[in-house]
Amino acid sequence: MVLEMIFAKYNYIIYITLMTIGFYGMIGKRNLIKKLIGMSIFQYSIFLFYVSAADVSGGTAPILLKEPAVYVNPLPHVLILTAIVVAVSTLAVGLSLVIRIYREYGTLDEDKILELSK
Amino acid sequence: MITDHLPILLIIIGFFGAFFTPIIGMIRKKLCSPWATFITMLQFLISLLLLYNVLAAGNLSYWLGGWQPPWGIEYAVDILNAFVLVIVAGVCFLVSIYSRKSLGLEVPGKEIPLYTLYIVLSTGMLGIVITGDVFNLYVFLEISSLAAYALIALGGRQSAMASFNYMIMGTISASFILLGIGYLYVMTGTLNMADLSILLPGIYGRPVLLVAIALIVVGLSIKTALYPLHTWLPDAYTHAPSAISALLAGTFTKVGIYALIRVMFTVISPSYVIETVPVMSMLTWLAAIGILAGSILAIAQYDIKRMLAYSSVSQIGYIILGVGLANNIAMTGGILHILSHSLMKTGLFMVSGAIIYRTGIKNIYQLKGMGKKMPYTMGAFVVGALSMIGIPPTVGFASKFYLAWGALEAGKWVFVIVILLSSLLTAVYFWRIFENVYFGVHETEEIKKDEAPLSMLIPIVIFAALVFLAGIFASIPIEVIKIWVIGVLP
Amino acid sequence: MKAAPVSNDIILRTGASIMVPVILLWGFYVLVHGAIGPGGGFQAGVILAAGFILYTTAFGLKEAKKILSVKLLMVIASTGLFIYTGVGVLAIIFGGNFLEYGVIPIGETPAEASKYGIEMVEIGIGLTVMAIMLSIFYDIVLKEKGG
Amino acid sequence: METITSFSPGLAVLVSLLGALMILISGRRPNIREGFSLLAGITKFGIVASMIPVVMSGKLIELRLWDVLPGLPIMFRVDAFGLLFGLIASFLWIFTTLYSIGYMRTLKEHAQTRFFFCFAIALSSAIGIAFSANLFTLFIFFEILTISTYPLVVHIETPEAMKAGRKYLLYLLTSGVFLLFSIIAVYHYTGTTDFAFGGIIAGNGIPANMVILLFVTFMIGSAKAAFMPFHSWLPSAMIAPTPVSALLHAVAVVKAGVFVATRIILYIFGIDVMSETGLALAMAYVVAFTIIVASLFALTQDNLKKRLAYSTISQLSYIILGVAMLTPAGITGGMMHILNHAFMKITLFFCAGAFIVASGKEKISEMNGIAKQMPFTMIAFTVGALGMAGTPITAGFISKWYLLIASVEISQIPLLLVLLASTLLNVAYFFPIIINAFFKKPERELSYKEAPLFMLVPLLLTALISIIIGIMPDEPLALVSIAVQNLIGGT
Repeated sequence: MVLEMIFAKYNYIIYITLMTIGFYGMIGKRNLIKKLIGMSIFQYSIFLFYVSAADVSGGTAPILLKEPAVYVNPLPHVLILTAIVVAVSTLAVGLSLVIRIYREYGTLDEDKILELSK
Repeated sequence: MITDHLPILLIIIGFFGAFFTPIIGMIRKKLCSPWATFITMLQFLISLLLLYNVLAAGNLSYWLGGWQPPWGIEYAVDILNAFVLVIVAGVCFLVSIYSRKSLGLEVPGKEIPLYTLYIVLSTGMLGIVITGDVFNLYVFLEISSLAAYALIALGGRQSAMASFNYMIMGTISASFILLGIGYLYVMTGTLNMADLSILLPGIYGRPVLLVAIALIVVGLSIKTALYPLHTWLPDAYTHAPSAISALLAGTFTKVGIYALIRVMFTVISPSYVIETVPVMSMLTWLAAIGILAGSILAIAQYDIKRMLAYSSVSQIGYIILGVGLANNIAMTGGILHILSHSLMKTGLFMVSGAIIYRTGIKNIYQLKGMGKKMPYTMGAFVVGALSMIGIPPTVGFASKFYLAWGALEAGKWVFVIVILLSSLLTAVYFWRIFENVYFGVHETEEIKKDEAPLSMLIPIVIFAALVFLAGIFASIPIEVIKIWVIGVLP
Repeated sequence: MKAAPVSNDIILRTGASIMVPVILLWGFYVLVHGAIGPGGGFQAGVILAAGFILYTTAFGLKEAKKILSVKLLMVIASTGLFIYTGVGVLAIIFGGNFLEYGVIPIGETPAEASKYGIEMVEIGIGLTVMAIMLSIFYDIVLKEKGG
Repeated sequence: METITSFSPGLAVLVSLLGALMILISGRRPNIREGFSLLAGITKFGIVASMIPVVMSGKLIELRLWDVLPGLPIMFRVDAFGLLFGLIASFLWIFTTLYSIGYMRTLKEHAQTRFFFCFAIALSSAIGIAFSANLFTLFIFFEILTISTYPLVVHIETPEAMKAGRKYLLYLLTSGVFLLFSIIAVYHYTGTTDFAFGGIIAGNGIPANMVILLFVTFMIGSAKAAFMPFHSWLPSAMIAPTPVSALLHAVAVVKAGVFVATRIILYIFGIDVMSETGLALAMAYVVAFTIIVASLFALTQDNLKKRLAYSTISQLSYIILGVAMLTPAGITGGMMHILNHAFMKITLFFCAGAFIVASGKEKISEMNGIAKQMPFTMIAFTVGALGMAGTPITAGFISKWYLLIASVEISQIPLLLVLLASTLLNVAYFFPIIINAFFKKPERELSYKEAPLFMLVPLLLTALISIIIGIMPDEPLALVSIAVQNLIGGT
């Protein structure tokens, strides 16, 4: 029963697992780059959720065909495209911040940075 | 004819202006700042026109690409939007005048990225406010946040770290909001706010909706720096360039609060978030704790910008308290406090920037004699601070009056006490500055008058004057807000 | 500042010189198929940028900047956005709403006008995305080199 | 009741605001600056006085300005009681201005522009309080008064003064918060904040314990009246320059507090509610306690200004006591005492200031034999002190007489005893000063003369007036009796 549910909703399980990993990376890791990696995992887990939610079983890519067919919902994909762009930009900003921080303090360890900035 | 397109023009002009800035900058770097002023001025004028149109002719709706909502993206303007638009655009406009000298000193030689981002930030915030589509709201939220991270990072040595922490928090918040929106979409199949508000009552029983609400509320609480999710704010405001602190303090958190109001009271019906699920009463308690904690933490600070930042935490609590009490009086007070806090906090941050510009002093105990050195600037500071304390006839008094009355109306005595007690705490941390600025210097030698440059002074004085005028004629904004509030919470 | 190190790896260089044109061509393909198929400005922009990034990694920043300088990127980004808003505003001028391509008299039918309109917009987006991606890349590379 | 609309009350407030502005502008030229100060004072008194005939004929003057908050306008309404207070404050401002000019110049005080500026603002708000038609307007001016007097209190800017200033603010801002709360609550329950002759609390279905709570918060809110236990800011505030103590802490600020307390008791709660709930009597006993204890405190003070401050605390409570007795005689006595105490106490403070300026002495123990050097000042002081004790032919007698009658009328013998005891205490703490000054020989030869004319003339005049009121109290009594009639007949 439980197993069945896990298999039926495996996409949720995956995205939540990824989300937790990402969240841990953002909060738990002290290295700024690892934080950024965590951030990306966190964001992409949500994108996975969107995309998997759009799936229609047996559906095909939403390209107009001659004969009628079942399409998956294209809207979430479009939305996530935008979200990916946002995520990439965030990552870019994050990375350039990390570079600046590294040049300022010579380290990427958060604790050390906090100590140095006192 | 062109007036029909005002909602989209507001945004187009912004993005056009932003991406034209580098080209302007290639001609002459000095032109960037007047360009930003020009663009934000246009946006401000459009916002005023929008408010006028909404008041005269009722709500506006603009369909992007001519697609009828819920299929297309809709820009919907009602009184609440228009009111917040005017505040945001107005603050952006005035700060841009101020920023020329201030940023010229604090961030020299970086005009091009600076003003590009400035316009992006202002446009992003206006976009959040004007859009009638939840996903669009997310996109604009991220656009403006990205610009904000970058702008904050332009500040001093520690700004990069402050910006990084803000980015981590901001991303968590945005992701939560995205997830919440995703749940709403999965449940209803629409992203249009008006459409959602029709479809959501059909699924009020389902627990998934609770998850969605929880995610969105938490996400927006981080964005608005609601205590205890405020941790990013003090660092960010302290280390950002002064003009940027002024801009962010005046607008950015307010936009988050606007989004909260919009989602809670327009998309989801008020009765659901008030009665069925006690989201609002939870928010009020957090807000009340935030009001006190923010004030007390502000008392503990000696860096003037950090003190103002903590005071923001407290003041944001006021707004959310007003919203959370969710009767029409408190709500009016809360929305009015968006206006008053924008006016006074922007003014105060601008003053702190002017002091830094002239003297480089950040420590409030070193401000001795500043009242003689910069009389007009400090006069504006006094007006702003008195308004923060809630002394009549400033605008801070008007909103506090409504908030306290609203709390009384709701029968929540605790909050009445919190609101009133906090004004005393506010008095404590501002009075320290008054004492230092105005008193205890007459024995030392004559202090030379050294006012801030006019381009900084004029916006500062305008803000002080607005604090005062909006306080004396507070019934005008209140009447405007009330029309909207009574429509939502009869 | 010392010059950006140039990879001398012959495999990378040869591979790149074969791959880059293909990648760019594919990018353009994706760009112009946005209206009727899966494709469009974002993807195309990223693909195009990836092509240039590959070029930069193989031949060095200096060479890359000869082709696409930072200033030029700024102009491209601005132009791309200008095309986007321009088409949108054009729709307003012809009496529609923003981005309501159907009203622009460029095709026989509104649907065809729509198609061309979308293509224009996609090209604008593509250019902007490419320029921005590339300038982010440049920026990060520059910062790493301490420039 | 007939009301007429006129700009006079608004003008009266505006005049000193304009005056303040002119003072600020002409700050570099002392003569012009003080000219403006004086001009504003005289104009203001003229405007206020011009309203006397109208009010005496039983009409009210009303001026509704704009709505600050929807339904809460800035509104002035001049009735007999308000006019009385307005007259006192604006009349004495002229004297105080003259006196301050002498005081500040002789002592070569710093920041005189700030001093005159804040003074004008404070006066403006005092008049605003006097003429307010509703609690909301009153509160606005009340807070402005608090803020604008702060720079006056800390004028000398020593650490001690700053500390006193903090205490001053702590008390007055806190009380402001309480007042604000009460106003909001009243507005919430009754939908209005207008003063009405019968009170506005009655008949709104407010729960009884809520009425009591409101009364308590209101009274804390009028802590400017300095009744115990909210009095301790007043002696601390004596660190201010003497003209400030004289006008503000004997007339404007504390009287504003008393005025507000009276307004609240009579015009918000109303006589009926006050007597039904027994709040009036409770209040009467609180202030009776204040009268006695403050007098005892006064006995122990060696600093003349502090002794006068405690005397003020005690005397102010007379006013509230009279009002709280709720009989026509009591109210008449209370209101009359606002007038009488103003003249007597300002005389005493003027004298204290004259001592400081002429001899530099603040302590009572150092004033032996001072009368020989400063005979006029000392005579004026004696007049004031006699008035305080309620000696006949001085102003103090009139009010005390009414108060005694009232206490007999409501057959509260303890209150009667308190009044009598207080008279004795007054004698006890004032007469040693006078006796020592006249008859005791100073330890050393004294070498100073009378204070400058700018100071001497005002203090003699106020002393004279307080005697004139004592002999011919008809005019002010007529004004007060209109106020009382309105109250009693209005219910």
